Amino acid sequence: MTKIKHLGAGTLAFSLLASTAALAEDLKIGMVVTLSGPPAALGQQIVDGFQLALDQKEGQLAGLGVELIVEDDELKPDVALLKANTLIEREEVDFVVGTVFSNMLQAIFKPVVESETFLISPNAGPSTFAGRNCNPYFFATSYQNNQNAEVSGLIANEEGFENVFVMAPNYQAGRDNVDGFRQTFEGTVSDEVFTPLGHQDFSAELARISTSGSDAIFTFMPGGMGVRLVNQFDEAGLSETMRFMSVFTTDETTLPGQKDAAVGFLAAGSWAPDLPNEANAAFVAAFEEAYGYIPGSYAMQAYDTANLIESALAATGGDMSDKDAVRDALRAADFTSVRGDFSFNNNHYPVQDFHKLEIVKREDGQFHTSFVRTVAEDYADSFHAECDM
Amino acid sequence: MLEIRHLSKSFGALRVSDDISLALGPNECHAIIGPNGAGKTTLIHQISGVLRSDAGEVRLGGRDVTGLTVWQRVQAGLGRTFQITSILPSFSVLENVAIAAQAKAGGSMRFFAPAARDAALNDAAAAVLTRVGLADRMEARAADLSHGELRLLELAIALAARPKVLLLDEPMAGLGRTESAALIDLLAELRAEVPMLLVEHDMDAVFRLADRLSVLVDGRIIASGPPAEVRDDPGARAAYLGAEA
Amino acid sequence: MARDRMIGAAIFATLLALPLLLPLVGADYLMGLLIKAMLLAIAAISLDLIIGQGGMVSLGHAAFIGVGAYTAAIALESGIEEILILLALTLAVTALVALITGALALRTSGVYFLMITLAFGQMIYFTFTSLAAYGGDDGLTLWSLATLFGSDVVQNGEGLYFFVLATLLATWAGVHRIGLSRFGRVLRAARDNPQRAEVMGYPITRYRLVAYVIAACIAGVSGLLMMQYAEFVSPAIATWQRSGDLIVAVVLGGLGTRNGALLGAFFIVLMEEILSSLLHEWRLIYGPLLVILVLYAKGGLADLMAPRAKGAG
Amino acid sequence: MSLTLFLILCLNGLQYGLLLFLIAAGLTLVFGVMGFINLAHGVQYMVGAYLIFAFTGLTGSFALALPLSLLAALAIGLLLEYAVFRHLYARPHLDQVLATFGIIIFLNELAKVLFGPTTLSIETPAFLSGAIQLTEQLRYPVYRLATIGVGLAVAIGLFATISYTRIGMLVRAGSTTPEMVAALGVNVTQLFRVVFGVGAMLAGFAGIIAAPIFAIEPGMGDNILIIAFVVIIIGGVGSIGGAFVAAILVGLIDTLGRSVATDLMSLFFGPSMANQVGPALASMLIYILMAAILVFRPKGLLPAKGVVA
Repeated sequence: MTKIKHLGAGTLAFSLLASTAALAEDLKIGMVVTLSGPPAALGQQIVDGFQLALDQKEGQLAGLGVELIVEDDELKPDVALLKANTLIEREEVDFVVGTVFSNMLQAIFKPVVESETFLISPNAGPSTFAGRNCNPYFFATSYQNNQNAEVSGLIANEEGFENVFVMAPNYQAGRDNVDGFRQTFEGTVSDEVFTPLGHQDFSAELARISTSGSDAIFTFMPGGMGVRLVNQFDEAGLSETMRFMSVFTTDETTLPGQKDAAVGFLAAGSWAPDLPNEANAAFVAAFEEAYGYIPGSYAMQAYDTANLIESALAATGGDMSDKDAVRDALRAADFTSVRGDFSFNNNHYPVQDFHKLEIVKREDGQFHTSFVRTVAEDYADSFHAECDM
Repeated sequence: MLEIRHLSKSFGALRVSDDISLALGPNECHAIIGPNGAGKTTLIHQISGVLRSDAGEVRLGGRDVTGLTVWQRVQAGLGRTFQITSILPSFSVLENVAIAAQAKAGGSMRFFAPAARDAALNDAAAAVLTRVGLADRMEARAADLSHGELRLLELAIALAARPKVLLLDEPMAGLGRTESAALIDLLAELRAEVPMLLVEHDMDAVFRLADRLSVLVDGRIIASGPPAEVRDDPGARAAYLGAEA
Repeated sequence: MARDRMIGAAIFATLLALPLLLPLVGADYLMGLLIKAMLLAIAAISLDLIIGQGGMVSLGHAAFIGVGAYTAAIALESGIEEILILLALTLAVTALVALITGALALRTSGVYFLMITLAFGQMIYFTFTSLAAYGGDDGLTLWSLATLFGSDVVQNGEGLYFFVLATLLATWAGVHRIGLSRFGRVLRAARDNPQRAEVMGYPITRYRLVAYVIAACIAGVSGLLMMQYAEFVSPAIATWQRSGDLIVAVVLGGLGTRNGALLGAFFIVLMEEILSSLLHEWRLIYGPLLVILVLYAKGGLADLMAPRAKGAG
Repeated sequence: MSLTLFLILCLNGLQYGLLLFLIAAGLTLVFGVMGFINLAHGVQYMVGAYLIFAFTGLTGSFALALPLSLLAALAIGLLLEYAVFRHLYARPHLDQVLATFGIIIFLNELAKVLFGPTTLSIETPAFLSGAIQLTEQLRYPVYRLATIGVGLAVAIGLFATISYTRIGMLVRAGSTTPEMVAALGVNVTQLFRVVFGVGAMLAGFAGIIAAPIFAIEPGMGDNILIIAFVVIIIGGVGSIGGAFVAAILVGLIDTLGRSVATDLMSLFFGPSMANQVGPALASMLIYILMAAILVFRPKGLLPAKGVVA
């Protein structure tokens, strides 16, 4: 059976003196995601996507009963670290799945990998751990942060944009995205603005954008920030004079708040709900059935993560004790990704296809990102050569 | 010992000290009398440095102390008492005096030796307390003392720093007849050791203790001289003594 | 007083004995919990020196924890690993920062002192968020930790535990001694009656400043140890809410009492752990609990356990 | 910096300043009149935002939800005063800090439990949802202009009340010499309660008008509370006029500072670095101002006359 348990609910701290072995499930998975503040919807999608996979397998992965412990990092590095430590030391989990944001991942990375617990990121893919600092206990099932932006640069070239205004929040993933875009974009970056993470009021930035004389804006504003930006962008009347392209800014977590304001905006990614393949159609249908909203890439990546863990445990026969064997099995990525082709590179980041996406309104009035065409095939990140795994 | 030249102080348009000058010789007791609001306490505050003067000069033993802060004047030898008792209520009586003695002895930036067991300080404090007649109340908490005892403690704290000049701001305030008499005896004894500037309403005390007497009215000294002389001064009588009589 | 001392002795005896018992029941995490409580206690005791003994209510004390942690972290990143050198650096930097901010802050008193220390605390906090090279808002993971004479005993587990315990004991005893010393009683005299203390001949601002700097240095040391324990620093260590937590510990335990800050800090850490394991929304209980303690337990926890010896350190 | 940008920044700064004033007004009176440090005042701002969210959801109309929210904010303020705060007036500041800190912890968590940890938002009311063409490319939302207007109106109303009514006179007298007010036979407890209730309602009102612009989330009052304290210290404790001047000053300095500091820093560093240092410096500006005021003009810019705090 599966139960989602919040931080130690029901167990008194000191009762831990007495071993909890009797209560232990076969497999303990700890999850650290952001469930508070503007980007809370992202974390919720990850929880839902992972849970869907578990539910479909009746709470078992490779025959092992799963106890999933979900922790909210509140988008604060110190809280993330505290929660991760609790998972490792108090709960003694077998896997840590997390995080949504790269800066949270950086905070929890050391204690998790040093305790030789496998850390699988269902979303954050900072450059930090893709190159020299790659780690045998770390896997990312999502992407490397720069990649989506690199692909965006390619799309900008195709669209013929000459001057692009670039804006991102000031943290690791924001910087990665800006670097990625600059790497492939051949035109001029007219201005580069970094906002605080969690920024709400974009009126000053919009004034700056309006006078920059750019053809388009490229941005990365996940969660609530994206909702605010797109609505204020539209309200300020800028949609009429320039194009809007982004990553993780107009997606299934933010579109319910952006609605028509975002239709026609461009995006780049490794997946869309209407990506044509059989496994994906089944996943999206099941997800909508279970949770009543269209899944975004976060849910998809979490769903894949659960399937990845199952494939690895199936290969080792449920044995967690031989870490090398578990690692080899994870590396094999012997599962059916709803993205289609999926494999791990030497740095444990994915090699996958990237596509041009566009925001559309579905017949039932809901909004989602829609697959236009594939821009880069079997696309690997640019840091893996520095990793000597 | 103490010399005050042309001391002035105004609060807005109100001139509370107006060009006050007076001098205090060795072993002399100089009393200042005047009606309420005449500026007596203000003058004490100015001399002790609690209030900054607008103009004028304070000299102690020939040294100009006008620019010094309160604590520097105390260190220079200017002791004072307060009209409204000001002590350390949560400390013991002995400690109140020992802390004052410690300021004189120095070494207050010592962080480790327990001060309560410092024999030198305690002995000095005990001697002063014996002198003022509080020997049997040394272990009491200061907050638990009676009013009369508090006035004595106030004096003991001032004495513990072994001042060169003592400024006494109505030491008899609120005391009963017998308590006053005892305190007057004590001050008469002390006068031989330390010159004092005495602000007092109690005329018995003033005429018993004072070598010189100044009458302060509306921030100005209107008469000054030996007590008998001032008593007969018509201006002073009219302004002050007459009103009392 | 004797009972006071016994309670202190009992706490330290327990802390000394626990690591010997813990491996038997296998709870590493409990040891971590105790380290956290001890680190908070060190900072709280230092704050008690200025609030309890000095009467200066600072709402920016956590900033000094931050200064200590960041000084040590930056030194570590530049290759200085010996903990005793780090300690010296931490003390020097926190003392300097405290000397400058304290000299300005002590021109005010009462509520204004509270606000100006808050202002300086926030300035220091925002300085940390701007240290882009050391992680900015995101904080910094420390891949190498401090060593003691080249050995890694103080990096985790029992070694770190005993190192922190020794620091706590030294802090507790040291602050207590300061309270009883010549310096300490001048400080308390200035708290009780600043004008009187000045007319006794004491430059009280100077004494307060010295106390402020000492307290900051101790907080800085706790910051260094927090960094060593968490293997991570972020500006969150210096938020005003953290300063608030410290005040809670000090007041809850009992102001200016020998064991107050110690009890308060342990109470907070353990209460948080117990409540949070009982109920995810534990703050719903914790908040009202604080209010009730303020309204009904005026002398703090130390008062509940031993009658308060007024005015004594 | 272009003129458009400057204009927008000034408007934003003014708007932020007026929000701050609404919060600081109650805080400075409560602090000035009762000598009571109420850390939980910022929570009223959060309460206002959640109330408008809840009532808009229930009634489907912002116009209807507004009076309901104001009344509820007042009721909650009075309830807190009755249940907790009145027991604290005679207590040392430290006890007040501690108890009100406890209230913050409780209400923040309660908001999280009742409404979830997610950030919530409400739509701008339909009748204020348009935008004004500011330049050829840029429009500025009407709602923001409306909040400036409303904020100014409340400020003027408050000022008139304090200056020309009997209760205003009592409040002014109370903030300088509370003993005298008591001696006049005024029911001081009652006066405190009125001041407290109005203060809580004003902070709630700030939360209400901020709700459509900023995010509604647990803990949203914590930082604005600290800024409100900065405002009342700069303005002078107990002084409504001081709070107004200081609030506008802080609003403008903070908003302009964030933009200018970043531009200034980018002369020296790259954009990413400038964006680390710039906002940090900008966030510090108001604290630097407060510290300077405390050191050089401890009573604030426009002190309430005769305040001895």
